[in-house]
Amino acid sequence: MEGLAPAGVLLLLAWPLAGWLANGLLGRRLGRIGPGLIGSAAVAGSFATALGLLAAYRALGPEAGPIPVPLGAWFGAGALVVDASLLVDPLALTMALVVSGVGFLIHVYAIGYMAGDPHPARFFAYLNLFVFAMLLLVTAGNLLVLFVGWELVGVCSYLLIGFWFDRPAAATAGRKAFVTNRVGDAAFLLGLFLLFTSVGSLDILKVGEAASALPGGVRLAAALLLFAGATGKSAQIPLHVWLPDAMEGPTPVSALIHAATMVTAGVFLIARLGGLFLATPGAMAVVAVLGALTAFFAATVALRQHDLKRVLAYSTISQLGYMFVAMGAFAPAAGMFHLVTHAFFKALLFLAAGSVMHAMHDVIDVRRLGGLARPLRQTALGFVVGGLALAGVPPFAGFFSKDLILEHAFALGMATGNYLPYLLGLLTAFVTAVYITRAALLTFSGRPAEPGARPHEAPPVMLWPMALLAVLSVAGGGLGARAAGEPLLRFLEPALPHPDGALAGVHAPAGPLMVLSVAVAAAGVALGWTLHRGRRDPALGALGGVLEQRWYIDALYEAALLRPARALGRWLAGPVDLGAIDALVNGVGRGLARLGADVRRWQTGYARQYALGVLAGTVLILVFWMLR
Amino acid sequence: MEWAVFLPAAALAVAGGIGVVAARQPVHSAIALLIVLASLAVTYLVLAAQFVAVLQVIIYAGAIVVLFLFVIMLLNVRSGEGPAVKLPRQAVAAAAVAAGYLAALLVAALGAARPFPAVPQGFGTAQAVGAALLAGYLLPFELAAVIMLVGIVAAVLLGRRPPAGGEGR
Amino acid sequence: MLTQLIFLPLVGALLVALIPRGRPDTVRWLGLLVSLAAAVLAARVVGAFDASSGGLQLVERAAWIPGLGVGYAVGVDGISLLLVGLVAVIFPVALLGSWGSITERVKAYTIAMLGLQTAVLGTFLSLDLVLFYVFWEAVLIPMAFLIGVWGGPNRRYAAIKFFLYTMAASVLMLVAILVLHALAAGQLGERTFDLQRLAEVRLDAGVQGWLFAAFALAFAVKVPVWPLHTWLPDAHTEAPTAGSVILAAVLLKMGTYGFVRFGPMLFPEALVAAAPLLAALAIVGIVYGAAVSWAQTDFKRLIAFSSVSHLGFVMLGIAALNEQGFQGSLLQMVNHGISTGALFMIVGVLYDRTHTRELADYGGVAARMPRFAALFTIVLLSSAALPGTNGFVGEFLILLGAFRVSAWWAALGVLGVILSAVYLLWAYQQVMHGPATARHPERLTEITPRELLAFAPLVALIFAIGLYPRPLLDRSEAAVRAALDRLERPAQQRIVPQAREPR
Amino acid sequence: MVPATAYLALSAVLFTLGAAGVLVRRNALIIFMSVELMLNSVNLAFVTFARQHLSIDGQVIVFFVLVIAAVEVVVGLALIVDIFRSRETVDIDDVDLLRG
Repeated sequence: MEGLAPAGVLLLLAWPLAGWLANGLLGRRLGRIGPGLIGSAAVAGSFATALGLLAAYRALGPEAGPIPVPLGAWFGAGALVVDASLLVDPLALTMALVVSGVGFLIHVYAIGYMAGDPHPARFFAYLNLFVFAMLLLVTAGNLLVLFVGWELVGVCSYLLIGFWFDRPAAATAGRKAFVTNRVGDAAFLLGLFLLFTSVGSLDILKVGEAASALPGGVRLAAALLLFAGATGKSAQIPLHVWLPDAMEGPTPVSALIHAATMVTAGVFLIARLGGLFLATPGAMAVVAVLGALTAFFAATVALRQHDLKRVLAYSTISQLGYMFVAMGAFAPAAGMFHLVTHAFFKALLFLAAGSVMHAMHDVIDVRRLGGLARPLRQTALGFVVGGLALAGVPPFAGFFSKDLILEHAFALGMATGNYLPYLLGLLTAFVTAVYITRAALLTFSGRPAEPGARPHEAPPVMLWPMALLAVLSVAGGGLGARAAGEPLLRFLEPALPHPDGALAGVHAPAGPLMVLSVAVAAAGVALGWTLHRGRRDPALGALGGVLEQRWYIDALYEAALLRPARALGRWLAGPVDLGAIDALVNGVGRGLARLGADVRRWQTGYARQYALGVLAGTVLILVFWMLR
Repeated sequence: MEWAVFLPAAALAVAGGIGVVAARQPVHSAIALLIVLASLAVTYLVLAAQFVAVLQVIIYAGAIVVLFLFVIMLLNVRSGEGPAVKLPRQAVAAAAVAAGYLAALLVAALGAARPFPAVPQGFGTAQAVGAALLAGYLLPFELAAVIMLVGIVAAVLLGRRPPAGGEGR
Repeated sequence: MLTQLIFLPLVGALLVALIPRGRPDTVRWLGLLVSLAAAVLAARVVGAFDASSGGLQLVERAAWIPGLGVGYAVGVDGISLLLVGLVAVIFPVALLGSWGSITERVKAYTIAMLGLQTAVLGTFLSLDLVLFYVFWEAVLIPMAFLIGVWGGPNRRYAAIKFFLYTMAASVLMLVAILVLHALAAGQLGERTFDLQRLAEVRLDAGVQGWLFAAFALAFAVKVPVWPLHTWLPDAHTEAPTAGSVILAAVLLKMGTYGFVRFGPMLFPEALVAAAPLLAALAIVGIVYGAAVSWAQTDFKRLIAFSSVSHLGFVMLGIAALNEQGFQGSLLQMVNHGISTGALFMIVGVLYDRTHTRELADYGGVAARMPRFAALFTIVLLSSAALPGTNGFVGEFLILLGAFRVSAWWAALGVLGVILSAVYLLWAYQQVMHGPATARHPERLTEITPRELLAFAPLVALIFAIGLYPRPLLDRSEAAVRAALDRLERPAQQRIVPQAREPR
Repeated sequence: MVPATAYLALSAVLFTLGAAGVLVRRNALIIFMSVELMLNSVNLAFVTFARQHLSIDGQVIVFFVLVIAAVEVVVGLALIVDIFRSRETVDIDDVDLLRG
């Protein structure tokens, strides 16, 4: 493995890069179907390589530890030396498998979904570039390399959200995503500066080792700055606003980038820098509480959205909140577990939603759908499986991972007295069950809202990926279920630092908590069924209005940030720049011109007068000389 | 003895100078200028500058004044001066400045009140001036020739009648 | 070798002048060949350069006006080497980029461009202050002509404003040079304008402050540092494409180069004392430029203000006075030259087709010009300092350098990172995205191979520097360290002011 | 023996007369003659100093002044003729195109 790692990791990255280049450069010459095949094959290559890496790594035994892959110095200045290095460890391998595996399925699905689009080469080029960037992000051995991947996935997200750029909404949504992410990235950068100046290196392993020795204030500041970066990428409060709008992109993009992989980068970051975060309880409390608030907030909003993809987008935000709760509860392994299962079932949900759009000619408003269970039997089945996993109904995958998080959140409460994350998490579980039941009922049950449409089931190339994801959404729980021996958790364990101090010995009562979660999920499904049976959709009064308006947060940002900033820009450009600064400059010029105009009058044009002046001057000079 | 030559010559020169400035007709001015030039030639003789005196007569009196006369005849202008409307106070101001100037120059001249030394043999002859001119001042001498050439070219160019209908120079 | 490099374009300009009238293509080809030959010479200079030394290399000296102590002295070090390389790349690109857009007075245009190249190279390579000043001012003449003759509708206003503003600011520098000369004559006992000799002169803090202020004013206007920037939008907006490219890519760097070259060498203590002020102005420039950029409706004005913002970063790095800051600034000078030069060429491509610079006159261009759209995206991301493109490394180093001085500097500077994404993407969306609302859709033909060829070196550099910036950083490292050594030394050897005699 | 002062005084008077002529007269021809007067007064001063210092250089200079005067008259008169052709006047106050 030691020898295999560099070649393997590079191969892992090379596949999608090659796919990107092939699609990007050859472009139109590849025809309609070629780009999809190339793109899918490239990701399949990555997945196979990742599997090979996994096998090789496991062959090393449990003592393998992280394997750095140095690629030489990237750049430096003075004391700063940035090494381009990658890192192979269980965390990276897990992420790589999820990214390439789920990515592959979604690529295949996209062949069918994008069959009618005139620019398949561009689409798959972007998608492959994204996979490359995401793999770079997860295998980075240096924080700056990670940041490269971090930014690059953001760009791909921007490009793909705005893929149909002739729609203003899509173009604007892409821009919003990029800019919002940039806000987080700015904080991320500051965090990197702080880490570098205090640790002296940006190597992930070195930072992890040195973190606990740092002064508390520095640790807290660095952790919070990096977490701010994570809130941008993972769409947590207060930087969550871009993700729902990102649904303007093609649905495979929503599934891959905005559900399964990219948005989990923030969670991954905290797990990656566990050495720093777990040594900083103050930051962890912020992470846990903000995650729980986001989870609850987004779930409530999802109750009253009418765009099916937006429901799923808010659901994603909410589930990401869970993952942050896990991180904040000093249980990164649980968070990673949920990350994996979520990747399965949320991708499935999105693909099912995409299948609905495909069948209904891009209609996605649930009020205009309905009765689709019959014509879209497989799709409906997939959606229900995904929904049950999301709702946390046993034995679907989501149940195990969510329950584990709640268990750890409860343990956090026992250790620190902070039960807020647990309570909000439990409440969210309930709300989640309600909204996903609503979405499923409104879409698939009852009679069609617009009977004229003739929906038809998706082609096999779209159905097979959904089928595989559905299987994973059921079986994925086995990765972390106690009954199955928690293989994923055990695999990850060596890569993640263990919580020390108060939390170490605390064990939550797993049995009763599990019963409670199941009961809550069941109650949620039941309530959802009651409320929305027969495609009814009660507006929930004033509260419903607030939820429909997303708690007015977007409007607040618009009014409190965007408009003032834009007005400030206009004010600076107009009254200040042209009106004051430039006017001052031109004023100086005009003053001199006026002076010139005054002096000009002396220039009468009469040669005799000039001669008189010359002579008078001569007299003056003569007199001056003689008197000296 | 010198005074006897200098005083009439100086008187004539000043009178001629006044004539140049005050005459109404350009022709009269030109005649007055001729008088000045001639009387100055006389003073040059007294100042041991025989060659310069000769040049003065030949070039100034012989060439330059004649040129003036030609132009006067060519243009056939009378005084060309109507009442001074454009610069009404010019004359007064000019008088004041000129008076100040003269005063300053005279004061300066008084400072040079020393008798002349004796003139050595051959000073101021054509030979002496020529030797100095062609030895120490050879380059300026040649440059003077170039300047004259330039002057001739300029005069020819300026004197040419504009081609009919063309945009001119 | 340096002398050949400097004067080769001028000789080329003379050759161009000999070409008979009515053969614009011959003129264009000769101009391009001359600039390519200069690039080859520059490459030889880079090859002969010894990166391990921080001193001035390949120095050539000759007497010029010995009576006044004015000499001809040129030399290169890591600081100027990068800029010479940039000049060598940008001029052929600009000439190629303006191949079809300049159709009138092609000969005069080519002569102006080549003359400009000589002046710019001379500015970066001079080691004698008088020589430097001559080149510095000589730059103005061809540039003013480029704006004033081949510019837009308001070109005369812009050209005159550019000329007067920058020249007025430089005059004080001349005064300071003369004062420095006089002081040096007293201390060294010889009349000299030689930079390396003058660097040995010890100035007390007060005099140093005044002289530095005079130099800094000239440099600050050129950069331009806020609030001395208002000539820039007008000049950029009215200049022809190649003029804007050169202006942004090279001319603005003369100011920042001046700070890096002369600050540590001649006025170390004054530079240290002024650093907080420079940083403050730089930060204001970063945020202000970005905010104003966002409010523009004219594409070229928008890019011009983005230059103000980007150059703010460069100034911030210089004001940090540490290795990361200086290295980042040097790299960012090159990066800004490439990225903003390319941005102006992007506008040029559009302008050549539709003859409008208003953002509102475009829309949905990406659908008609997909290859151009890809190009624009790359340039845009480079300008927004995306990792993997050239802009990132420079900005990262600058902000890190600033962070080491004060977390606040970096925190405020980082705002520029956010805002640059805001205005650039906004402009991109206005022009390229949305439904096809462009005013002259039929004129929006796909980018030609020749235009593509002009962009090729820039795009290659965007990725090359972004992925592997070490060749550049390694070459400037020793020079930067030498400059910083000069800043640290005088603090220990500070001259004690002469004690006043009690009266 | 006439002292140098006398010659210089004569020179000064002639120069002042010439200068006054330039300032007061408007006929370009007369102004030109006044200029000649001034040149001559300068020549007189040169010759006087040559005599005083027994330096032949003073006389050589006079030669050059003569040359320049001749050229100046030739060009100047050509200009006057030209102006007269286009404007029918030799009054220099009428020629004021350079007024600012």
